[in-house]
Amino acid sequence: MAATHDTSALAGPGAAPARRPIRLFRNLSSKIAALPMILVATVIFVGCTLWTVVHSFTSSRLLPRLDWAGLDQYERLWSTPKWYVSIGNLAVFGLLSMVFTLLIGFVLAALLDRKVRGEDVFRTIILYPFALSFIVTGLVWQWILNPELGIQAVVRSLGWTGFTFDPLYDADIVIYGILIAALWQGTGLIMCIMLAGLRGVDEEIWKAAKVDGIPTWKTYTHVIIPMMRPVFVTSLVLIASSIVKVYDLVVAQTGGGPGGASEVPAKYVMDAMFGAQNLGQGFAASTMMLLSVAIILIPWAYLEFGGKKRG
Amino acid sequence: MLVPNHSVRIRDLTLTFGAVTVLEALNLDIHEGEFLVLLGSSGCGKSTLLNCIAGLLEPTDGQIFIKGRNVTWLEPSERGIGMVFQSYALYPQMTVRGNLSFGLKNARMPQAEIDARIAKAARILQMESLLDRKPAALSGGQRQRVAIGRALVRDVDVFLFDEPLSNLDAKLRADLRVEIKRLHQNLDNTMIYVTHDQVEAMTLADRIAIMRAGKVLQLGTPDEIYNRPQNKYVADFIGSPSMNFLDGHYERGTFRSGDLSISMDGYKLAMPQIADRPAILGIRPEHVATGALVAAAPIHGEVVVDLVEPMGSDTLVWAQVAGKPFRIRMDGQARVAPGDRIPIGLDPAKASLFDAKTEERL
Amino acid sequence: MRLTARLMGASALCAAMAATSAAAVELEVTHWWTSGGEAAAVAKFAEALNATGTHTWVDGAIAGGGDTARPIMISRILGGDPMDAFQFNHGRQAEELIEAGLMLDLTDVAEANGWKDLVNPPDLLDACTYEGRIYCVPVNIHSWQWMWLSNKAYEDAGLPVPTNWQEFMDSADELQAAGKIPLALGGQPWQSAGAFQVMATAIAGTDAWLKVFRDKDSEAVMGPEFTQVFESAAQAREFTRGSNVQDWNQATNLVITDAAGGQIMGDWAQGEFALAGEVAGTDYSCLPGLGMSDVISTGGDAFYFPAQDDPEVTAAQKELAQLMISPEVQVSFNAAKGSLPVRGDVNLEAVNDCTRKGLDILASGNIIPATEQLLSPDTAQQVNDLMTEFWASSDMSAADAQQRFADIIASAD
Amino acid sequence: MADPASLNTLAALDPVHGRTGAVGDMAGPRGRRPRRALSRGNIMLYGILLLVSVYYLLPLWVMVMTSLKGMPEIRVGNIFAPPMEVTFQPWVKAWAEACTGLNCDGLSRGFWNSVRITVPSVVVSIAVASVSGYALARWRFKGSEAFFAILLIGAFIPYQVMLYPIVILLRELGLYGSLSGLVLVHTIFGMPINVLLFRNYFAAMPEELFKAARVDGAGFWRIFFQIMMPMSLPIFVVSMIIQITGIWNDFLFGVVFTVPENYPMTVQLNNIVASVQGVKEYNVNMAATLLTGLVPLIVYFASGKLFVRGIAAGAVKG
Repeated sequence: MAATHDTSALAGPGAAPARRPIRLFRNLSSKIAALPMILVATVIFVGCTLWTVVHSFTSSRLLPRLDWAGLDQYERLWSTPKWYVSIGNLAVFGLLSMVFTLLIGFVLAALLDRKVRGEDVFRTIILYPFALSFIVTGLVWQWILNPELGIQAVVRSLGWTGFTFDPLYDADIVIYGILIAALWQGTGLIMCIMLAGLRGVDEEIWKAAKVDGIPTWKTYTHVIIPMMRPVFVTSLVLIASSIVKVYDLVVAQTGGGPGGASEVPAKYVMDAMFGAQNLGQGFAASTMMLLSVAIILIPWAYLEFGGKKRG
Repeated sequence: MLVPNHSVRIRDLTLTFGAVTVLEALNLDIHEGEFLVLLGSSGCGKSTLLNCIAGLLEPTDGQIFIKGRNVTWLEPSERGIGMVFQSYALYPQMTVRGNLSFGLKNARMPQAEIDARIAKAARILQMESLLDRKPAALSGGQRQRVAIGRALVRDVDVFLFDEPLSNLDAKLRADLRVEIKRLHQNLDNTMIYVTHDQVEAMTLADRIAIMRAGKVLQLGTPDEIYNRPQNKYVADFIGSPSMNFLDGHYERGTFRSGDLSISMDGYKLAMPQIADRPAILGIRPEHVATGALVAAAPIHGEVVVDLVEPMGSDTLVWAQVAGKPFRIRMDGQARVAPGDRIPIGLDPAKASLFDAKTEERL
Repeated sequence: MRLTARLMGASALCAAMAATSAAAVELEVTHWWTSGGEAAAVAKFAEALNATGTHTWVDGAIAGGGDTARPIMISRILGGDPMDAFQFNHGRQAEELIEAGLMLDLTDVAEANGWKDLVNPPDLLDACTYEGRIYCVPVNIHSWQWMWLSNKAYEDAGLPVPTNWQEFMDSADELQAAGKIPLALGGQPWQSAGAFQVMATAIAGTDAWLKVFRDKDSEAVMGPEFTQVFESAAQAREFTRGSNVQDWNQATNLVITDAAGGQIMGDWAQGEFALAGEVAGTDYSCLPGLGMSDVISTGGDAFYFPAQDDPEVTAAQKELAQLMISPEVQVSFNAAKGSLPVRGDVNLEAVNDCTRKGLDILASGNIIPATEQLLSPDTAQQVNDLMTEFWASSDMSAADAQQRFADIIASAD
Repeated sequence: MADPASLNTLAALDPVHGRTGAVGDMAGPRGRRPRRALSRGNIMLYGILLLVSVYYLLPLWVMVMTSLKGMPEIRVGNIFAPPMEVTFQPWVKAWAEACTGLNCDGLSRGFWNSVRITVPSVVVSIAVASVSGYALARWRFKGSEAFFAILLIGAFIPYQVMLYPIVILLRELGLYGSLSGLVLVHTIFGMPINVLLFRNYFAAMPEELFKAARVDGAGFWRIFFQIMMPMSLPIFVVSMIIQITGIWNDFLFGVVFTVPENYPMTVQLNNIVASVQGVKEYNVNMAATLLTGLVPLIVYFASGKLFVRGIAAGAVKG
């Protein structure tokens, strides 16, 4: 067992590589296969983001041009009342839609997980709105919530003449009118994910909890939900990404009204870019949006993907 | 200067994940036709080492030779190895035949040759009737047999086993263990076998490498490992019930612990001359002489029984020596009760003495 | 066709197709004229082009107005695969496209056909002119300064049809009590802004209006004339409650169906009345300048023609441009659209009451430029935002709105 | 389907199970015991589910009912009432007659365009995303996770913001205005979510299977096609559904990256819905909406349980 450290001598002539292969070419198939993803991540997402950020410091109007304007667009942005309304709405809408989507999604999943007869039917009913676009969703709910046509009119025609329910035409509650539609469209998918998560919970856990005499609701809050962390993370990413991008729904449902009360940042960006033909302003607003997303996401992404390197 | 009788050589193998060192400059030589067991508790790096040999993990540093060939950067399939996994890892969508032929087809072997090899492997493993079933239709034992067959058909130089029996129940495990041993006897291939089960290790191995924290603590035959453990960890790890340890002092041929003093005459020191120092004396429960055998032992004493664990084939007796619990393995038919005073005998030649600080064998 | 041809990846095929079509060119025209009257008007262009027998009109209608259509148009132009013609408000919107050399220079067509002499008022052509070259063809004159009233609604309430803004406001309470919405107003921001600036011309007068919108004089905004405009608007907004519609023509439809008393809307609204078979004077009344001042603005729509490589396409584009401004097409198009022709030399015997009033004012030269010629889209958007907020909610006082408007005008470029 | 009257039998048929029953049931003795047929918990459970179903079905109900009514009835009646006189005219009109600008052939002209756009876009985007997810899950290389993190953050960018840079990029690549350009755009924007799903799915598959295949001499592609793919039907179904829904419903890219004769159905839908000709023809709008949504809806209903199974593996583990 006298270890000869004469390793080069051990390798016979013509034997396979004794030298470490060049780093770049190792795992080559994988790198080639991932090339589209790498290009999308770098060229499209990073590249286009940089492009946007750069142009936010210009006075680009109809066409993107590099006419430097310093921080003008940002000063303008932060002195525009509509922008404040937009971010205020996004905060309220975002928080409520996150809380309610998770809550409703989870509760519905928990209900369906209780060995419900006709689960397939219920699940399909809850999920189908996801197949419809935001534009369609906005349109239908605009109609149902229209005081002259929808719920208010029907309730009034039943005799409750004093009944008022016109969220889309009341500036104070319009954002809730949009929330109703957003929840209708989005909870199905989250419910499905939650249901899948619940199905992944070991039956033994339930038995153990039952043996220990823990009430059902407490089992959910103290045992099941903590176990479903990855499910909640995935759900949150999905919900949050659609909240930040919410635009079509608002346009279809209220067009930002009444009186600009349901403006959202994505709509501010579109209005600035294509309505006001002030691309620079739109890019400044979207840079602010990206910045806040990055501030929230990068620490998370670091924790989620940076920490564990085990392959 | 090829060294033909070395099947697998590992030189300074190091593997780190970020700041964590999983394998540390590890050296290991495995003989041609040898059955080597990598033994250790979970996280000791034994599976990692096996994966490195298989080429499934790339080492940070160091080299691996199989049959004299530097395979450090070769693909797993180019190394002449076959591997059997704990979870069987059978391809669920393929039949048994499909599973067996997958690797051969990848190597572009002619169909006739594939058929012949499958037939041979099926005969050896007695699974001719299973060839057209899907894995889902097989029992755990049958699945593992297919998994072994998959390595077998490829006619490899080295078999790698990664805890292949851990998912099976006790009875099946014992059966399959014998089968693997028989397989090794018949095939005479080099086999490297990872397990945390010392019974598997002792029964199967030509040599055992005990690993801990990415290092090989001791490499030796089961007999060496059992009788002359290189350090306290190995001594403690091997043997069930585990070895008794007495803390004390070694002074000029005598071990003292409290008012106990044991003359170490007959103990073969690892080094001829050692200085006095704090030491630990290890005595296996089965090496404590009781009953009629006491008289033959060089050292005699008497203990009071605390607790008795009858196990059928033998009886484990708990007592106190030098103020610490002390296990004694007696014959299954021995009739003792707590409170009994029983005579015991010790043989220093069968004991192990360790440095208290380094815990290395003295 | 174009897409499928590329799909096959056979450039030879493309060439072959171009060869067989020879002078016949398919002209793709993008516009956002999809409402009833508008679509009928566009059809006149298409018919005229198809009637040439060589070229074909490929219709690229994108509903949803300029905000929806504009990114599509700009993308196509930026992407180097532009449509052959597209609708744009002329004025300051297209300047950058011209500067970037993306637009077809129509000067030779314009000179050959004497556009300069026949376009009336001339500032319509000026708006198409950039550094002495002509880049677009104006197709119609639209004026904002109109109020449309439902005769039947007032009849139902037992009220006389108002003849000016003051009378309208005075009788609005009673009309409301009779269950009618006095003033129909859609939710789209530009409608609020439009109604406001129409009120400004009528109430504050042309001079004050020009000071604000043309000269960007923020002190004029704070002057007594505009104070009056804001106060009147604050009153008027209370009379819009109940018109829960978004689109302008839905609001017009409230007047057509006699659910609302009136609507401040440009002359394009007349196309909707016509489509509904209503007759000016008997079914509905119109008040140019809100009946207070006989002034109308002369905005309008224009078509631009992106520069193309293929000389045959360019020739066809120029042919279409000339066609659009030709007398016959001008008459048929504007009759359907409810707007006025851009040339003074066409015979308009057949026009109705309201159009006649407009023509008379136009002839008298009592005209002001359209706001889109004066304000950049950016400023216009800010005004829209302010006005929609102001009109929608009683929370914002007239004075607050006035102050914010002054700020916008002060910073306008 | 599950009306209250039938709950009785349903509950009786339900196998006794440890996880059923309401809070009160939990204190009961272990093991099997007969369950009350109509327990308080069950009434509540099905009551809530039925109520929830009403909320989710209401818009569909309104859409279907309205699409079957004539305009006079819509003007007077309430939107929730079933039609007094069923007419399929709105459907006919939406499909074949509705005008947008000069073209009065309804949605029909866009349908095949949508198919022609959706099929290659779905195929290519799933192919790319699945391979990328597989590389990320099983063949990590230095920086692969960083690229993935960027991709995920990209999911938060409103894509209208990226419209012009992408237009410019495609122009430089010479792909602008071609179907391949549009396919590329759909592939790009479908990437974050689909790569996430595939990555999680492949990561959750037994690692030893992958190792065994490598020992058997299979490389990157062979393992993907012969080992991974046959085991991945559920996640392919999920990804397919998400992509079909997204691409079929897309308006912006469909209109920006094509020419009129290739406009997808959503452009016609937008034109029918957003261009009001005096009175809004709600019945035609609803019929058009339903017709446009039909393809994704059918895919949903057809995929059924596979969706949940796929989601379970793609989103839950990770």
